[in-house]
Amino acid sequence: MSDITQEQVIQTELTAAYPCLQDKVRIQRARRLYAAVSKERIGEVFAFVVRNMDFSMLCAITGLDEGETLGAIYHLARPDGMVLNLSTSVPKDRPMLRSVTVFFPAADAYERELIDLLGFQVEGLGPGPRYPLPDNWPAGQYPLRKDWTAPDQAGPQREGSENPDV
Amino acid sequence: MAGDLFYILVFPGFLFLAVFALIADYIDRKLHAKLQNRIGPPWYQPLADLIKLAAKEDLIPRQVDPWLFKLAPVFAVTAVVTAALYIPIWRHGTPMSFNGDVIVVLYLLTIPTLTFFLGGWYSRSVYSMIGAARSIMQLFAYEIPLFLSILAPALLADSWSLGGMTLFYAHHPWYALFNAVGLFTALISLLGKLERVPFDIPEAETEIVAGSFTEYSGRLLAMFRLALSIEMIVGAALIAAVFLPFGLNLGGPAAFGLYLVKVLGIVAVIALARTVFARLRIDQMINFCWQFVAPVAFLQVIIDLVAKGVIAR
Amino acid sequence: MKHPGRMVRQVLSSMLRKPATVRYPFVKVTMPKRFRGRLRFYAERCIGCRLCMRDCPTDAIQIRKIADKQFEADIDMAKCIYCAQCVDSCPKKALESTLDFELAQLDRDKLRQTFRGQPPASQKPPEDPQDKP
Amino acid sequence: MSEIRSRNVTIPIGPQHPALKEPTSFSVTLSGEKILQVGVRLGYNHRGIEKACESRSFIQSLYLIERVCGICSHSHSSCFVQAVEEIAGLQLPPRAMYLRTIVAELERLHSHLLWLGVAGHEIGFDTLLMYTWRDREIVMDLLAAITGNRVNYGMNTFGGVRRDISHEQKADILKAMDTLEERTKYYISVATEETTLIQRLSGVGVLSHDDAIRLGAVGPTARASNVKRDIRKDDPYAAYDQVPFDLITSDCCDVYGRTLVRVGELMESYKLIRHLLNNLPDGPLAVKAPRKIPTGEAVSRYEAPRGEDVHYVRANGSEKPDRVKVRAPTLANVQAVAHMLKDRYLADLPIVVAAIDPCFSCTDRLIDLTRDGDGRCDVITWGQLHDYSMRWYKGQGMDLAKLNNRFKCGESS
Repeated sequence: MSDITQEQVIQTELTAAYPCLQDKVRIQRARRLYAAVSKERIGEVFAFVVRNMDFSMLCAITGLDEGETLGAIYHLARPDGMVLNLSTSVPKDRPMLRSVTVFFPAADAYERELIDLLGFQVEGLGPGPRYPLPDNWPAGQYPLRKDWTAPDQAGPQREGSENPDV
Repeated sequence: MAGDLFYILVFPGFLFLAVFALIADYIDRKLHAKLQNRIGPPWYQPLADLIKLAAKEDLIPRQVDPWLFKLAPVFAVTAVVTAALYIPIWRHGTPMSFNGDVIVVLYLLTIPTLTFFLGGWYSRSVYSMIGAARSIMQLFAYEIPLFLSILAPALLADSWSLGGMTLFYAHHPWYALFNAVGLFTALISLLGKLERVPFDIPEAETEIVAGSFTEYSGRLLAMFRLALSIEMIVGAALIAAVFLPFGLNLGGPAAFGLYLVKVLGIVAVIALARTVFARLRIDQMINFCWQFVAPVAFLQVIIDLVAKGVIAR
Repeated sequence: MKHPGRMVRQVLSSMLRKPATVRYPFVKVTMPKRFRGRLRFYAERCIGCRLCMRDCPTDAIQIRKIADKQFEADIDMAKCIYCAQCVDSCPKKALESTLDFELAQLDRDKLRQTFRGQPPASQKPPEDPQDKP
Repeated sequence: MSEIRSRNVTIPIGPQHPALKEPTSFSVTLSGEKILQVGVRLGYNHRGIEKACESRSFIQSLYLIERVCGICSHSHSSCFVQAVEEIAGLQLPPRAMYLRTIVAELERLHSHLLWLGVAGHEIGFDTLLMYTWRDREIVMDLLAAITGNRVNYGMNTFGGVRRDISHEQKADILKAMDTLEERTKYYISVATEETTLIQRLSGVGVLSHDDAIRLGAVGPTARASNVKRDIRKDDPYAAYDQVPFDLITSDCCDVYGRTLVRVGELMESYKLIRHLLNNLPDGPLAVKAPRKIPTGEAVSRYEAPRGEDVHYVRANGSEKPDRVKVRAPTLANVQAVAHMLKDRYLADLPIVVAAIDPCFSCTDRLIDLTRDGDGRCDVITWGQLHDYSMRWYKGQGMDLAKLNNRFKCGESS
């Protein structure tokens, strides 16, 4: 019994509850687990690990541009230091995620970041100010996508006094 | 006539007060810095600040009534300078003294706060409006204790003029000791009046930028600043005259020197107070004033009444 | 015990202490030995490997070949973030951090320095006569 | 109803406001002095660091990441370096681990002392600010002597650290720890005995234990609500699994508790630094790191002075990172602020906001690169401002143009 680590316990528990995760739960090092979940199952797996496995803290949500798809990684942590990274992929033409703010109100900021920077759509996210881009940011411009480059890096003009009535 | 003009405009009127206020301001700031283990400003800093502000553009917000906006600081300066004319400096009383001038001085010292309120309220800026509302709220908290603690010695002296009061205490110096409690409450109230830490709530910069003065700039702001500096020495001089009425018998330069020492001493106490306290919240300030300062000031009135009864017998 | 004015004794004792602040522009301060200030380039040591250019996070260094085995460096102090990675990257120690931190200029162009080869006797950077301590 | 509503005012605290040292925006709806509602708008400081990292090599990114935050620069750079080292499979020499931890704790010292001063300033107690910042200079000088700079230390490199601590420096640090410990004891006595201070801190910004967990608070904010959450204990990195120290918590759940936790942590840090210095192992400072980092991903957690810092790095085998994600502690705590401010006084806002030790430049990281649609901009340039002032003074009868020619500055765009 003693040679089974806590990480392996989590791995076993996850694959037992969700056979589809067989071979998809990876232990990278002590306290670091990675699991790739399909976009159909991510909701229930997320709810399961939060409710039944004591992953009581959402460290962050990372959005990724994976070429054809957009990826999201939920970094969940337990009080004993275990970190479970649940990743999922959604197609770029319909990048829909369900909001996790019902579990973690603080996820609000992370999800708005996904919306602003990568163009995700998050279902179930309440109204609120956008974050982190300015309100006049042009629609359809997602800076963290790989094919995005800044349109005009010159910035506001600095020289001269062509505006006499300031 | 020329003598009166000299009295009003030069000494001990506006010019003297302005210079003395700048010096007191410097001492306040330098002392504050020294107490905080800093070097502090050079001697000309208050003057330099004043000149800098006076040289700047006056910006008047578009929606405000420009007359009221401009007059508020003028009234503030006028009121404090007028108040100073009744405060004895080197002899008992002043040419302007009359019986009841202590009431006039107290009321004149209230006017700056009212101008802060008007200037702030009509600035049409949320910060100014909150600052203005706080100024008035605070006024109700410190004004009663201040009046009580200044009028109690007057009761004992049986005179409603500052000259009469100082004369009485000059003849009975030991009676001034009865008023020790009042000195304490008057100082606390003065801190409130001057909007100094711990009662700088109306201009708490971390909450409401500069309170009433948020929209003020240039000469108008300079005038408000000057009014506050003059109010500090006038308030200190009033307290000195009422509670520390010693040395006026000496007359002439000696009495004048003592006056400077007393006023600057009180300024030093104010500087110390703003060094060692944190700013209170408006509710805490009002509670403190009503639950502690006002009753203690009232106690002073009772002490003086009893003392008077004992003396009369 | 709770009481107001807990710091009175401390602040009064400060009256007798030397102030902690310094009158900076009038009284100069010196930086510790390891300080990463203005860069200095020794042209005669440079072999032109351009590792510094490659590692510089802000493209503040340009190394140019002017003749055979002779190089000059353009360093833009306005771009430099003083991380001194170039100093670490250089295999020949041709770059060095100095203790000079007073770099403010009204003119941005004055922050651009070109270091050319100098006779090894005087290892001083050329130009910028005004703001060396 | 409309009568009541019209009495409420909404005041903007920020983006530029004396209480905030960095731009962020709180729109506060007030009824008198009472706060009814707080809206938080972040993003004013977004500088695009995550995107910028993707076009830079790892070593260049390191210095960029270090500049995510001024105060916790070592935290961010360590967190990033750890992630990259995990991907590259680098084993750090023990001395490097210890040195990294020492700088981390020194950084915690100066950050907490800074906080104490800022907290004092927010409640109008500038004397506390002056004294704590004076003492903080001791730490700043130590850091400058060890690493070569007061902020943005540049201590870390992939596979180790760049600077060593000499024998004299060790003695200096130990001496400074004694001085600072004595000073901190004094601040503890001030914090627990000065009435005006306690009045402003106690019972303000209450965050209950359950709310702290629910809202995901981190760092001292969580620990002051008695949540035992500290990455140094939970998920030890660097040398933290080899040194003894206590987890400081408080059950006050308010700003006063947060103050006690921070000064308590200062005392722990002195202990930690002494232990680390006295047990400093010998050996090299760094192992050689490859330029190209092999394909892989890593999540790195780090207990910054303000709370948990999380970095996610993905490498694709090239010299440049594929994705860098930074989650600064303030982003986790800022949710709690709006909660803590409900039904409090306006006067409490600055200290409640300050009590999470916010760092908005950590939190946001992108600048507005585009101009407004029509290309117009309302930026007054230096030149325009200069011309305007010349005209204004001329209107006042003063011609400063001659005088000013000497100062006129050439501008490059």
